[in-house]
Amino acid sequence: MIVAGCDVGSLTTKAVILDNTKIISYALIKSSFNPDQSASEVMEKALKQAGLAMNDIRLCVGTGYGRERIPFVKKTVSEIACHAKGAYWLLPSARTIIDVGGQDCKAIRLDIKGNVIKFMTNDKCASGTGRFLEVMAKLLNLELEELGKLSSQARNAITLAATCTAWSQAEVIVHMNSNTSKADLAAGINDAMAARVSILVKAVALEKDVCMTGGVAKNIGVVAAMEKHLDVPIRRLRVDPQIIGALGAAVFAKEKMEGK
Amino acid sequence: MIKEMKKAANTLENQYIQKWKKSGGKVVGYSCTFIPEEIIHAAGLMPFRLRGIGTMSLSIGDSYFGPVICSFPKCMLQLAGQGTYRFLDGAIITNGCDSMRRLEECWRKASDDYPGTLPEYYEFFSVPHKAVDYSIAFYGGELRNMIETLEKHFGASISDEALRESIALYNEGRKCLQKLDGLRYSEKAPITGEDAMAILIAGHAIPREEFNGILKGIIEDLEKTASKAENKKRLMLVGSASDDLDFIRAIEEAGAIVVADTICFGSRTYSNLVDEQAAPVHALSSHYLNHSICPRMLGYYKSRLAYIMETAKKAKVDGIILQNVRFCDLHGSENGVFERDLEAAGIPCMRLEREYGPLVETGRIRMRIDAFMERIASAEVHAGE
Amino acid sequence: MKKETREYNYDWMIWSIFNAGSKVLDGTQKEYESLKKVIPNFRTLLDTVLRHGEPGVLFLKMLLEYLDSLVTAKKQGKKICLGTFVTAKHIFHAFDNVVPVWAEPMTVFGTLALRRATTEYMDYCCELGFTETSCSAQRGSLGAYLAGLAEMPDFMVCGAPGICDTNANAIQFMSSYMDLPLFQLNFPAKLTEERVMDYHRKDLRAMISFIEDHAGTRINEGKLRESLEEQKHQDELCNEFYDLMRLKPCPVPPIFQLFHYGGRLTMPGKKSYTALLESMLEVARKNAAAGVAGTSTGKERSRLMMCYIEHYTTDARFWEWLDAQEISLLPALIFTFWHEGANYTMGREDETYHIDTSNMETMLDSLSDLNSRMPMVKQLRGPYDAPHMWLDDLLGLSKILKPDFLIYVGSMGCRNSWGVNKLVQRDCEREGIPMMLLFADAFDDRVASWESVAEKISEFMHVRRIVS
Amino acid sequence: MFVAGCDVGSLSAKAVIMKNGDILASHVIFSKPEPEESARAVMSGTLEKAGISIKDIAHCVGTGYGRNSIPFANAVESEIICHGRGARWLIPQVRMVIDIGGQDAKAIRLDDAGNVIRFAYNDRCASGTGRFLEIMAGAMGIRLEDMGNISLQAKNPVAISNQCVVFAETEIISLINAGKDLSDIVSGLHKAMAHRVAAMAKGIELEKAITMTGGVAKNRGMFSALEEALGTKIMSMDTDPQIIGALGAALTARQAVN
Repeated sequence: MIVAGCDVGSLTTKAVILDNTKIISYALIKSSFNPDQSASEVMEKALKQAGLAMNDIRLCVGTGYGRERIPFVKKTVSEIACHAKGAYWLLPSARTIIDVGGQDCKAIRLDIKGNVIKFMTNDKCASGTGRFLEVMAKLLNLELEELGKLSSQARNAITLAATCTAWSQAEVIVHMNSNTSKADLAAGINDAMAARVSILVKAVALEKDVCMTGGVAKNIGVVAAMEKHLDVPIRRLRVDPQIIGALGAAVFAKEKMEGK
Repeated sequence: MIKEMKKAANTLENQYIQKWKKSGGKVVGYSCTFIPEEIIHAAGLMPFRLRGIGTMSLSIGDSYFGPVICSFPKCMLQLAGQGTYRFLDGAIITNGCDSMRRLEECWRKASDDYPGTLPEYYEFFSVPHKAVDYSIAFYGGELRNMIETLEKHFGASISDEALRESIALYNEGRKCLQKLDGLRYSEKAPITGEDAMAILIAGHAIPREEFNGILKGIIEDLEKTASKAENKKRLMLVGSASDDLDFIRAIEEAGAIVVADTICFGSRTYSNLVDEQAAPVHALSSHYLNHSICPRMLGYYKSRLAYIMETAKKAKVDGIILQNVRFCDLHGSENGVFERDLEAAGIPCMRLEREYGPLVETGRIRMRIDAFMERIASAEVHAGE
Repeated sequence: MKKETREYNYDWMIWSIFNAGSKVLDGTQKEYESLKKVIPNFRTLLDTVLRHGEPGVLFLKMLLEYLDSLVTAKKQGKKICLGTFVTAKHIFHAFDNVVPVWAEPMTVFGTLALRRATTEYMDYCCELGFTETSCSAQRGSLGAYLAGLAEMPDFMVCGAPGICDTNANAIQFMSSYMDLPLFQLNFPAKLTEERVMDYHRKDLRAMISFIEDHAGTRINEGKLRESLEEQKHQDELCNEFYDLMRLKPCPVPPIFQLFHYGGRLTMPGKKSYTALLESMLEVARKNAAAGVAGTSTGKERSRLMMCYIEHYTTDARFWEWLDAQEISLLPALIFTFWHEGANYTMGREDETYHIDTSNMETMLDSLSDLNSRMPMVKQLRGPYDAPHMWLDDLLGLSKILKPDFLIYVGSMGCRNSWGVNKLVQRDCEREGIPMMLLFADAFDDRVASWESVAEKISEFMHVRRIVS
Repeated sequence: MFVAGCDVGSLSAKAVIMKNGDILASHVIFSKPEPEESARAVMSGTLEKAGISIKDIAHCVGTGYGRNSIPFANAVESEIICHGRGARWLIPQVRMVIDIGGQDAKAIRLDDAGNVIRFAYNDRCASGTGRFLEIMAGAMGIRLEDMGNISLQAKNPVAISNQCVVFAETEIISLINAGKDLSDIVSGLHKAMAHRVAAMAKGIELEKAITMTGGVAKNRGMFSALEEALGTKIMSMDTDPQIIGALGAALTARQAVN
């Protein structure tokens, strides 16, 4: 039985096509200003890869900020539930899921059945979001991945508050002017990021296993720093962490069809 | 009639105030629930609870207040500076909290730059943070000063008799509001949280005689109204001052109904009655200090927790939203402990920090509320298994 | 909180630093050098403090005495009472079996001594649901208590209600979270009114019976008298200290301000604090006689007065920087205690306290007056421009000590000062005193690093032509 | 005799060369990753326009965030002073300068002698900086320099309450999703930002004669939004407002040699 999930976020849109227990294809595109269009586009892409047509999809569940505007879905579920579902489907031992996307940041606690029993999201400002790292990487003239890798070479990491992105930016510039090494800057940035996210995670009373979803999960510097702050290993997922929301939506679709 | 209330709640200088002013009545604004409306009323004045709705920018608010201040008083200052509060004949500011207490200076100073925006009668009164015999006596002294200044400025005389009558009138209103709560708590709650909140807010913005009348009518209608709670999740609202109807609508649009609250514009003001036998000033002083569930009263966590638990039980709520306006540490951090203890008691909670003022963050808040509803739902499914 | 952080008891960690440092007086420089190898992290702080010779050592010894009593309290079967810095300490010193610990000074010690300051403890508070927007002055040490990484208090008192919500709220959070008994001293918005003073006095007596109930002992009149008599003497010493600071150049080294109120807020009425005061006065008198400033070079390029608190950055770099810049530091608002005879109280005698030790009642009344004039308690209780309040004191102090400029620094949690500091600035500027608002956190370098703070101060001094 | 000023900011770098009291040439480039690169690039661009070589420059003063990494600067001066000095040289009667740069916004008050008597930065948050507009332009897929004209077509500007750069971005995306008119959104952005900046300026008390410097001053929508928020006219200058910092630096250089 073939089902799909579509996650229309504010920055990226993703789709996953699922055949029972197998991900047959997935796609990720930058969101356009028109959610229905982004959704259709990403879906086509995923269908093309799988060599399928829309009517092969038994059910498609939508999630993300634009979920209400997706033309081809009959059911929508919140991102929080979807990230939980997707991660749990990949890693049934997962009890705490940390999702750090471009625009916000969630810590989710699951029970043994994979139901959400608690969650926290960043209400304040952009503190602890992917955007924070993007801006910093741009400032240091680094790729996001490099920013992550550099951490390990730090000798004397700077301390930074990952609160206001632009405010921190001014801070980093001061350090740049005093010729602090890029590694020390990067380490400080990643650690500040990890510290902020950890507060959210601890607030939901973290439980093993812990895994991370969303783009920032690709930044090894942050992941390593998180492991230090949380004092637990963070389990890697076997698929692109950015599509977990869409995957979760697809799993919801599957369960719906199976009458769960 | 609820429509009327909504209109009154959504406009600062509402139709009732205009009528009151036309008939030569005077209006005195006050900043927080610790000011006994009874005293202002006994002087023949109309008490009006200061608010910050409809603020489109903080260009004035931010030029006097610092950056780390709650946006509620900032919005009030913005409106004051804009002249929106010119209809006030007086204003009383208290040290309800530190953001609010500084509104006193900021408004006063802003009026140097925006002439004519400060009411002629403008006073600051400090409210104790504890309820013991000597603090109640002290607050009684503050209230006597308030009476004196009001009498002096408005040429009124506030006799004990007048105070007794006002107390009786406000108690009558409190009884009605308690009745309204009873209806909201019932299985077949006949009124949405948004409408109920509109009524509560209007209560601070309409002459009390008139309000009591309207309220009685509304309650009669509601007793005949069909349930508005059909297959909706029943939620309770706890935390910072909120007179923001859009916020409650956002919650209810997600398939919930708000059936109870402990917030400042809500049930905080009428959960108990003022003693009508005791000496009026003392009765007021002890009522307002003893029966507040505001965290600015320090060291009363347990009784506040008990009150929430009891209300949650009465109202049969499925979950509680613990919200606070950013920089409101008093509510924000108490919500942290509430969450721990309420979850332990098996009540699902969601903490939410937000800005006061025009609610454009609907998307963000909606996402959380949806997830919270899903959580409650799945929890119930499993309780069923 | 990282694993390694969880391995240390906060109080003991601070204790070991001061313990190591204070041994120097008894040893040789060589011993000190070898000793520093054992405690590499704190080298800079110790050098900074000990560079000032005897006063530095006495400062450490005094704090060590304070910390000793804290870390040994439980062993001796004593009760620990956690409170806020603005509460009169003499009361607690007058109990045989109560050891007081003060949230803010404990935070300051950590901020000055630890490489990453107390940031992890601060964040730990937020993990438990305490708002990150609340004051870092309490969050620092509170984190250690909430994590069970310090000598745990048996009960709490809070002296901030009516003065500072965020401070009071921190103590309330801890008492709610850990279910500890709490007593609050509450302050109305006025100072000298009879009914206000009466309220203070009733409140203070209620606090004492609260302590007696939880300590199981009565307050010791002899000890109280002793401590107040000593306080009288210390106040006289302070009066001379203030007079010396009027001189241009100011003969008092910048960091002496920290020594002075550090002692006044932790060990008032104790001999070790008297010794520190005398030793500081010795230095100041010498400088005054020689007509040189208290800075290392003996020069004074300008005079700075902090109009709220000072900046507690790691390794005490704030005072070091001032010294290097040849900037004399004048007492901050936090620095005025309003004992009779102090030069800044002239013509304002009704705002001072007088110590009368003739009997228990007079002592308690004196204590009540003293306590209601503590830093912040006096100035921040009412509208900033009302009599006896923030602006009054700031301008009064400025008139006497003649600062070239003022700096406000506080914490991101300080609603009460951020609510009006733009107005204070406006009024001071109108009086012709340049004042800068520092957007930084005195206890949390992450908000603005010391480097950028220093840069901002230099820019201000340059642009406003405070130094050519 | 030639003097130069070089202003290396976080978004753009500018340089001005003066010849006995007149602006000979000026140049603006987008900042390069390394401030030093930016400085060299912008200066060589300016020298080219002026038709002279670096050796001909008697004195060069650097300013801006990257001022300490300008290899050829003989001295550095604070941005505050440079913007004040530059603006006053162009408009002698000016008493208040509002500079909106990439990294921060500043309000500067001058006395009759042109000395800075008060100044303030935007606190806490990036809203009210050039970076804010840059990111928003990115979110809307339009060019920073087009924002001004777009906003002028607004019919009913939307209210944008969020002061956090990143959240405002989300807010804008949802506004676009909701089918709001682009010009209304942009103009709403300008209003929001203008109010932040106005609050900062009012914080140090407004002067009568106000002018605006920095790249954002070229944004006509922002310019009029700020006038509205301040409730007073802003004097516009015939010289490119983006180079005023560099101009002030050049004037400082001139003082140094005279």
